[in-house]
Amino acid sequence: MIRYAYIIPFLPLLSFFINIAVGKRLPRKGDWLCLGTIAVALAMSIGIFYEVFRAYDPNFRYHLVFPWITVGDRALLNTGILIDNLTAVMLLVVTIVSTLVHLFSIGYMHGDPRYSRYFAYLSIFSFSMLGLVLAESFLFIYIFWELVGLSSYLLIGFWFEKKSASDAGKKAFIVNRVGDFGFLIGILIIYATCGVLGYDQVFLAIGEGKLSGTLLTLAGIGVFCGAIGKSAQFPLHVWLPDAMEGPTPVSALIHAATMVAAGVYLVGRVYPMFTPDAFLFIAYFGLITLFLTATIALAQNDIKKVLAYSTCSQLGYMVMGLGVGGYTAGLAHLTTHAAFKACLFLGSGSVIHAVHSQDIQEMGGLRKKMPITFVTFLIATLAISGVPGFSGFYSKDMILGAALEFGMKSASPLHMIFFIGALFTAGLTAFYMFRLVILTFFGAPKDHHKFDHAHESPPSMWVPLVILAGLSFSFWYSGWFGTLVQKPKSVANLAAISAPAKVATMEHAAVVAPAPHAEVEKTPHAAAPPVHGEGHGAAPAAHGGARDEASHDAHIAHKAHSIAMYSSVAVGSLGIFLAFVVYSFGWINPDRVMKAVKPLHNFLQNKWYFDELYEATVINGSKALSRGLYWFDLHVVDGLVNLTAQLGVFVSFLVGKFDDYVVDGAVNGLASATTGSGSVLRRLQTGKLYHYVFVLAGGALIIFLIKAF
Amino acid sequence: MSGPADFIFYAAAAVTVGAAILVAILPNILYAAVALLFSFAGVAGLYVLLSADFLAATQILVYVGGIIVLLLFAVFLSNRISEAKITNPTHFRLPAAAICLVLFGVLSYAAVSTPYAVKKGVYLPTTADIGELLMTRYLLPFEVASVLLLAALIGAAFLSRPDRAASVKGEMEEGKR
Amino acid sequence: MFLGNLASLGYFLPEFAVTATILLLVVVHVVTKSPKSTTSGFLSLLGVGAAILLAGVAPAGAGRSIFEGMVAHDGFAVFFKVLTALATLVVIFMSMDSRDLAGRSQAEYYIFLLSTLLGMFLLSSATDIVMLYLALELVSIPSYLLAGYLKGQEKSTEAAMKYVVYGATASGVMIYGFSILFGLTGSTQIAEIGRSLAAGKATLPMLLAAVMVAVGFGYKIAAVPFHMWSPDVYEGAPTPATAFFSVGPKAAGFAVLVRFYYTVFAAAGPGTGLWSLTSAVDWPFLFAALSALTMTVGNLVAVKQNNVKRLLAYSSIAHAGYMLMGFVLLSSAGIKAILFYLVVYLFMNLGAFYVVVLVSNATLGEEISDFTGLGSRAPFAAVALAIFLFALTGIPPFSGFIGKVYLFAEVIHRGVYWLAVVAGLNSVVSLYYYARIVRAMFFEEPKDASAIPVPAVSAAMLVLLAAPTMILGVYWEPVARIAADSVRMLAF
Amino acid sequence: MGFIDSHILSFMTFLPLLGAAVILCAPKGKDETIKWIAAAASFLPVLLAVRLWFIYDRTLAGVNVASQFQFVEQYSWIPSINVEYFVGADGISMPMLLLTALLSFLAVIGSWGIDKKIRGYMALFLLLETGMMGTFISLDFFLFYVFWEVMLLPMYFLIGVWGGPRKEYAAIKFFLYTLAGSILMLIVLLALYFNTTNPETGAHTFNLLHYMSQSTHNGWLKGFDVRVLLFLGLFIGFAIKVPLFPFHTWLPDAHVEAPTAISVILAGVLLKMGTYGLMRISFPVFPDVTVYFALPMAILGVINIIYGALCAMAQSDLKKLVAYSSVSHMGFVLLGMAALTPLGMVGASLQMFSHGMITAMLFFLVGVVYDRAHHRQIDGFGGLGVVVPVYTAFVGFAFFASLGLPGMSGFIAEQMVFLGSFPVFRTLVIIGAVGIIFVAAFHLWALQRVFLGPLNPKYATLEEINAREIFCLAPLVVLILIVGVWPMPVLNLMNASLVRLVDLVKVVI
Amino acid sequence: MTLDKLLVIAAALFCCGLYTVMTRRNAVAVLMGVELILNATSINFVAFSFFLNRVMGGQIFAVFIIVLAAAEAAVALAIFLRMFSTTGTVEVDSADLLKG
Repeated sequence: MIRYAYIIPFLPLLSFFINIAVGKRLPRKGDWLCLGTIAVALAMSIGIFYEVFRAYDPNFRYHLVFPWITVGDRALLNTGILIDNLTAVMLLVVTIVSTLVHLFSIGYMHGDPRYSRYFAYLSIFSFSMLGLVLAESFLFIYIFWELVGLSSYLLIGFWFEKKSASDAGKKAFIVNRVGDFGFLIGILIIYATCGVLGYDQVFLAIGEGKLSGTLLTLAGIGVFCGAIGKSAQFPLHVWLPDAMEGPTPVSALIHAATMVAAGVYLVGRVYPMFTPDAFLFIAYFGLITLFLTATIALAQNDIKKVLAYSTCSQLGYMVMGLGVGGYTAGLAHLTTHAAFKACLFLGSGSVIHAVHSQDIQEMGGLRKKMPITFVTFLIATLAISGVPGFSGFYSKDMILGAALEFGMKSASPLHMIFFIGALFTAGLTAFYMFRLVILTFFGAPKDHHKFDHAHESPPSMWVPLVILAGLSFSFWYSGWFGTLVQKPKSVANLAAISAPAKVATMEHAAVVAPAPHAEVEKTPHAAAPPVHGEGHGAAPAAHGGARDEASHDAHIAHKAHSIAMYSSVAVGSLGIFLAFVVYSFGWINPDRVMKAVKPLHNFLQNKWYFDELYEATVINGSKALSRGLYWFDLHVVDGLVNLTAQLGVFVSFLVGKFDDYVVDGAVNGLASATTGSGSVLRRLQTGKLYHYVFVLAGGALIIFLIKAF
Repeated sequence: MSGPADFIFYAAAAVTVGAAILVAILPNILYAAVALLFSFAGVAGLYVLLSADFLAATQILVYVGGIIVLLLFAVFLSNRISEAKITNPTHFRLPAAAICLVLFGVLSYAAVSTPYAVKKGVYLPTTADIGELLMTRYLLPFEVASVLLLAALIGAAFLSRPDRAASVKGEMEEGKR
Repeated sequence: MFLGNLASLGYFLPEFAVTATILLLVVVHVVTKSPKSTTSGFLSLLGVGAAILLAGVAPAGAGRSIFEGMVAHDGFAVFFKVLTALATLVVIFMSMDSRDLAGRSQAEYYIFLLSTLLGMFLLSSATDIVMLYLALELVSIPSYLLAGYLKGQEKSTEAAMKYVVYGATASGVMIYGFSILFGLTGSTQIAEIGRSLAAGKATLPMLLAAVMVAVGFGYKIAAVPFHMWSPDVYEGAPTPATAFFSVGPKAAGFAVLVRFYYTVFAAAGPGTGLWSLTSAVDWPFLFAALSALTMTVGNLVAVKQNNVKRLLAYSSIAHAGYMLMGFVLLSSAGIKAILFYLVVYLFMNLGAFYVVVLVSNATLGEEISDFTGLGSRAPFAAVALAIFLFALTGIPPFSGFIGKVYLFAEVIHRGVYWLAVVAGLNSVVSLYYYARIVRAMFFEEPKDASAIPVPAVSAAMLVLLAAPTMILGVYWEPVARIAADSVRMLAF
Repeated sequence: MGFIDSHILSFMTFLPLLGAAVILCAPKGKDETIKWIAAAASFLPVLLAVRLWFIYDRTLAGVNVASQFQFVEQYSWIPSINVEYFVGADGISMPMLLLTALLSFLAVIGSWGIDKKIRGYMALFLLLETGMMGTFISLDFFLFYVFWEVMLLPMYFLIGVWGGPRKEYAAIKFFLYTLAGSILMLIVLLALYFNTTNPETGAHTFNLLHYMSQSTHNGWLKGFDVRVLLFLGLFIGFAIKVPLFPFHTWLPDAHVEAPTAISVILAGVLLKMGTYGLMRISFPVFPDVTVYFALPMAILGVINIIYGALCAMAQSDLKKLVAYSSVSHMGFVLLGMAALTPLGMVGASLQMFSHGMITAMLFFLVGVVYDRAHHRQIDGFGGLGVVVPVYTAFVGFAFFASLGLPGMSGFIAEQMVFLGSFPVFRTLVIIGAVGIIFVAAFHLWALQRVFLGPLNPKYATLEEINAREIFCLAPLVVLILIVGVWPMPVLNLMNASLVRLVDLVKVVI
Repeated sequence: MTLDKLLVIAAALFCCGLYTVMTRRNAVAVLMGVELILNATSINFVAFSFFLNRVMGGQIFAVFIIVLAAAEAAVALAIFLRMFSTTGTVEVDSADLLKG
């Protein structure tokens, strides 16, 4: 099965071409075609995963490489696919969610004038995403990177008659391009120094020290810039909320489960090349993002906006997790998040489908009307809030643990901020998610007209919900995931880097005992990975060097994780409780809280001050523009983007003028000078004979005098 | 040779140049024409001194007898006799004068400074020689000159012949322009 | 050595043909009752045609000096005789088409034309200053008359007046220079003069003479600063005459310029004919400067012109400047370039004027605005004119380009790069004003779209002129060889 | 077939000329016939090009070795000055030949709608094609120059007669600019002629290959500063054609005023001639100077990239936007060439090829909407996507291809240029890479203003793109995709030659 | 009486002639100037031929100068008269229809 893996991406591509060409004329406008191809892809992914799972080897690697561009006699660029455990998992995630979204869309998009084109777009997206997952080299992940950008552009702007929609699409693409610019620079640095772009080749070269020191850090940050753009990390997260202009299933698929996670996947994919400095950089951006966006999410009333910001926030978790060394944690959260966030979005989709509104202020009490949606939604919410037993708890807890561990081992106490921030945000998450649930499903309906028309969705829509909800329990993931997806050893040549020594040692400690050779050979088509080889070479030394320290670290890690678990459970439940207190039981009237605490905030740090005003602004949605985090978000960051855009336009305007008047002017000036001198000379031709004779005599004389003396 | 010849030479030179200057500056064109006459005569005198008897004769005949008369005719024809003053205004004097003076300086300096291979001039009749040369060596120019004179003759005749049709046509076109 | 007069007659057939035609015309003019008939035109056609044939067949051989050394009969002379005669032939056709001349007595016109032709024959072959002066006057005096031929028109008369005074003065200055040369060498044979000058040392009078002679020749080829007569004369004269002036006398002028300087001031011997008298006088720079000045002035002023005739007049000044490039180093290659350029120039310039004649016949005007929409009114003529104009600009695949290449090659070969650059910029400028006409013809819509009839004869002539202009741009080997040969026979 | 194969280049070059002659002789009022003749005359070269594709030997390098050129024809033309009719093909010219053949044919089809003076139009167009082909096959500098100039006249008339409102200005501006450039070229040509000799005969020569072997240079041409001057003269001549900042200002006017098909040719083929000339003549003849000027050239390239993109962003006229975008794209070519690395050089060449197709598509598409709406103001439209979905799809495709979307030829070319030149000019390439953001920005911006958003009621009944137009576009779409996914076939054409070229230049370091 | 004296005289004549040509407005007077120039030239020729061992070429040249002067004068005057009859004046600077 795995030897046919390269076929997987082409299935959706096929359906894309067919649907774009003749989709309209096909029965049912070709939706079955797209659904079928993706389903086949799903089947194959399951097969692959099964093989990988049976091998059960942390270092499982399957390579399929052949030259793509040959200049002169040597191949300069290769193409191919790389399958290891992470890939297998990602394949599974992408195909599952994609299939379910296809299914869901059949109901959701029913009757849309561009129905077939919608499915075609879904297919091209699936193609790009699968390609991105399977890609074997930096260049090809970049290629599919752009392609998912394209499909996201197409799907966000699917209802392009709405100016807001087309705006959002444009914004998404351009903001991503900004990130890709960094990505490109990173790739260029790598190629210029290593001369290759395949992951393993690059890691090998880096191991040989071809690329090291600050340049390596820069390359890592450059690559991470791509992730910033794609995974909507601060400061480029502004496009994601706008992207909600697209159809809701699209939001579920692209802007919650898969594409936005691609950034995280990228970081995980190239994990070994990051230097500690780069990691710190990554971690900080993750932290800022998860906190910032969570605070914003607190006060949104648009159901999809809330979910969008929560997505940003969760992505922040993953990025931070990876940044602080929680490789498994981050990727696990990616996986679990894909399931429950997709479930949430689809649930919101079915709600919107029912009440034809996205404003939670107009909902309420829907649990009676649409029980299945409610239950599934609730499960997913519990998952995201990190309630034990649900998938979210499993992964988020790991991240918190990693953060705490990092903080404890790190030299500077400042690094505890990762744990604290994350923990606090976990509470916020629980709070705003349950606020959402309560306002939507509990209490009394606020808009009876809408309420009366609400109804449960058709099976094609709730079946996916059920499946995804089912996947939101932790038992699916616990155990094997931690074993199969393990942190690869860093190949960065750390000699040149002045990083806290502890970080480095921590990374060494994290290396698991390399699997025996036999197993590696057993794995079908497995090329012994250089990373692994490195492990052979360096790991014993590392262990010999720091065995006792390793055990010490293990102890700390254990302690950290247990602390993290309890605290996160506590905070999570606190958040949930508060949500009920405020929005359900009505013990505390939110408005009264507002009034009560407003003076207090004047004595507190700006942040809280902004949070509250932000609440106010969302309630009557206009005053938001000038103050608070939202102010920060909307004006400073987005403003920066717009500003740069405007700057670009302005500069280009100037340049245009420059071109018209100066450059071109010079030419025309030359011309006019020519004609001008012409008219001057022409005036010499007076028509007066004696002038002519005079010129004759004078000319002769002058020539003579010049020559004679 | 001495005294008298030199005297004659200087006299002729003075007449030639003086008259030429008068031609250049005299305000009245008739007077200028007369001055030109004297200048030509002076040149003829110089020819005599240079033992160019035939030339001297031709000079008198053609210039004095022909060209001057032509000029005078032209003067009269090209001025309305009715208005008595037949003036000869000038303009553009200073630059012209400047150029001419410089030119004169250059020419005479070149003349004086150059070591020409001067021989002692001898006085012999030239008519026979010229006649012979014109019939032998310079036959072709002689013949060509005849063609040239023919063309000039026809031209002069053509131009002086009134051409009413054409002139009418011309005016018509002037009108159009 | 020199052939005697009688022995020479055999080598003088073209001249005889022309002279005979002139006399015949006189007779015809006297006897015929209708002076306006076109008989004289046809007669002169025959005469000139005969002259061309005779000039062509008369074997130049190694070149000999005939009529007691008055004129030379060599490839160079034959080349120019054929060239000028061809020009005259075309001009005769043009004149028979022209509306300017229609309704006037024809005979005199052709008499003047042919006398000029005779003068050009002699001018291009004269080897004795007496002969040279006569020939020059024989070219000039009938030209004055041609210029003033439109008796009724102020412009024509004024042109004639300016021409005669300017010409007389110029030739006067020139012969003054001759007199000095005569004084220095005591001979009227230019070969003699050259030899004894090479011996002598007197630079100052020699320089003086050279400059004064240059005035005379410069006036003939209308080189700055002796060009000022030409625009006025060109505009005033009847268009065919203008066309004639811009090619025939100019060519003859170049002929005599080259022959005279090459014989008198250049080292003897073919091929190596670089200036021998560079001792005190930097001839190359002098003529390079003249050439640059000439082409620049011509082009820049032409840019401003709205009258096509006047525009072409200035452009012909510019072309004289281009041709002077070949003269700068007085090398045989350069002279070859000049000869070649004269050939292509003959066709393209006469062609341009021919179309101007046709157009002004129809539109009674020669302003650029009169050419508006010619592309649709008379496509054939318009295309022909476009070809001629672009050839004049020097754009492949037209002959003008090849001519320019040879000229450029000469100066670049000798390392006078600045001149090449100046010339290059000049041709860009020239494109600008030539294109103005093209633009008027093709890009703009005419006020009245009535078609302009082009007589069959005229069309044929246009073809005959355009064909060489295009063919020589693609395959010019024969002409190049002829030019080369003509140069080689020059030194005798 | 053998005869045709051995003279295939001449056939490709002169068949159109033949067609032009036939057209001129065609009877009056037979416009349809004329169009068909033109189509045939331009389609035969396409067939020959296909033939060429199959019989071209990819292993021979050419560049400076006469024996390694293919389909060589060498006849003496003007013996007295050793001008030869010397043509041949190698990896540098092959892609351009194929491109020219294809685009010319499509352009003829694209100008089917011309109704004014069709006879002159088609004749001039075919003459133009002859000029272009000839330029790409010439190996004799004189021949090259003649063909180079031959293109000017048809172009001048095609713009001036069939152009837009400011056609006169645009036409003469184009003409003057280019002529100025070529005069410089002429001077350099003659200087080279007089300072090089044919090793066999010892006579001066116009043979480009002789110029490339230093041994044939005599006299001062060995002096470096002189070579610098000659190189600069030549470079300006070519730079005007490319066009490089600051010689580019003729381009927007010319493109905007020219009729659609002519803009296609202008941007698709003529612009390439500048860079082709650099590759064919400047680089191999003056290797040392090339290395000396590598950095300035790269800087110019980057300026073009950024400058063109910014200018494009400022435009309100769709066609002008496209025109400036090609300024930006040609910058990549120069950057890649200046790097003097195999990858960069090949990337540059591929960029020439791919930009030829992409920009042709863009101009075709602009022409399509212009034919219907009779204006090109970007803000004058809006929401067309609803009315003309197919057309919108094509435009979207072209725009994304132009902004370098993976899977299309433009992306590969740009990436190869970046990868090839980054090791040499790091900072420059980073600056240049900023261009990809601007490029994306102005393309999407324009796309949105014209096709997305609420429909402008004025165009509610806009006519959908018709079959003929699709026929023009489809081949390009296919090619762009193929090259974008699997570029090796095209790269194999160039590889050997360009690697040889790089070695040739590098050897002097 | 020496050669250089004669040459100087000729030069003076020449310059007078040139001056006349440049300053006179009456075309006829201008023609007089031309005649002066021609005379200056022929003086040169004759003088040279006298002093250079009696080379007759100079005198021949002078003869032709005279002849041509006559011819020229005839033509020129005819043109002037024609001009007078068309424009009513022979003033050279009133004739500036052609310029620029």
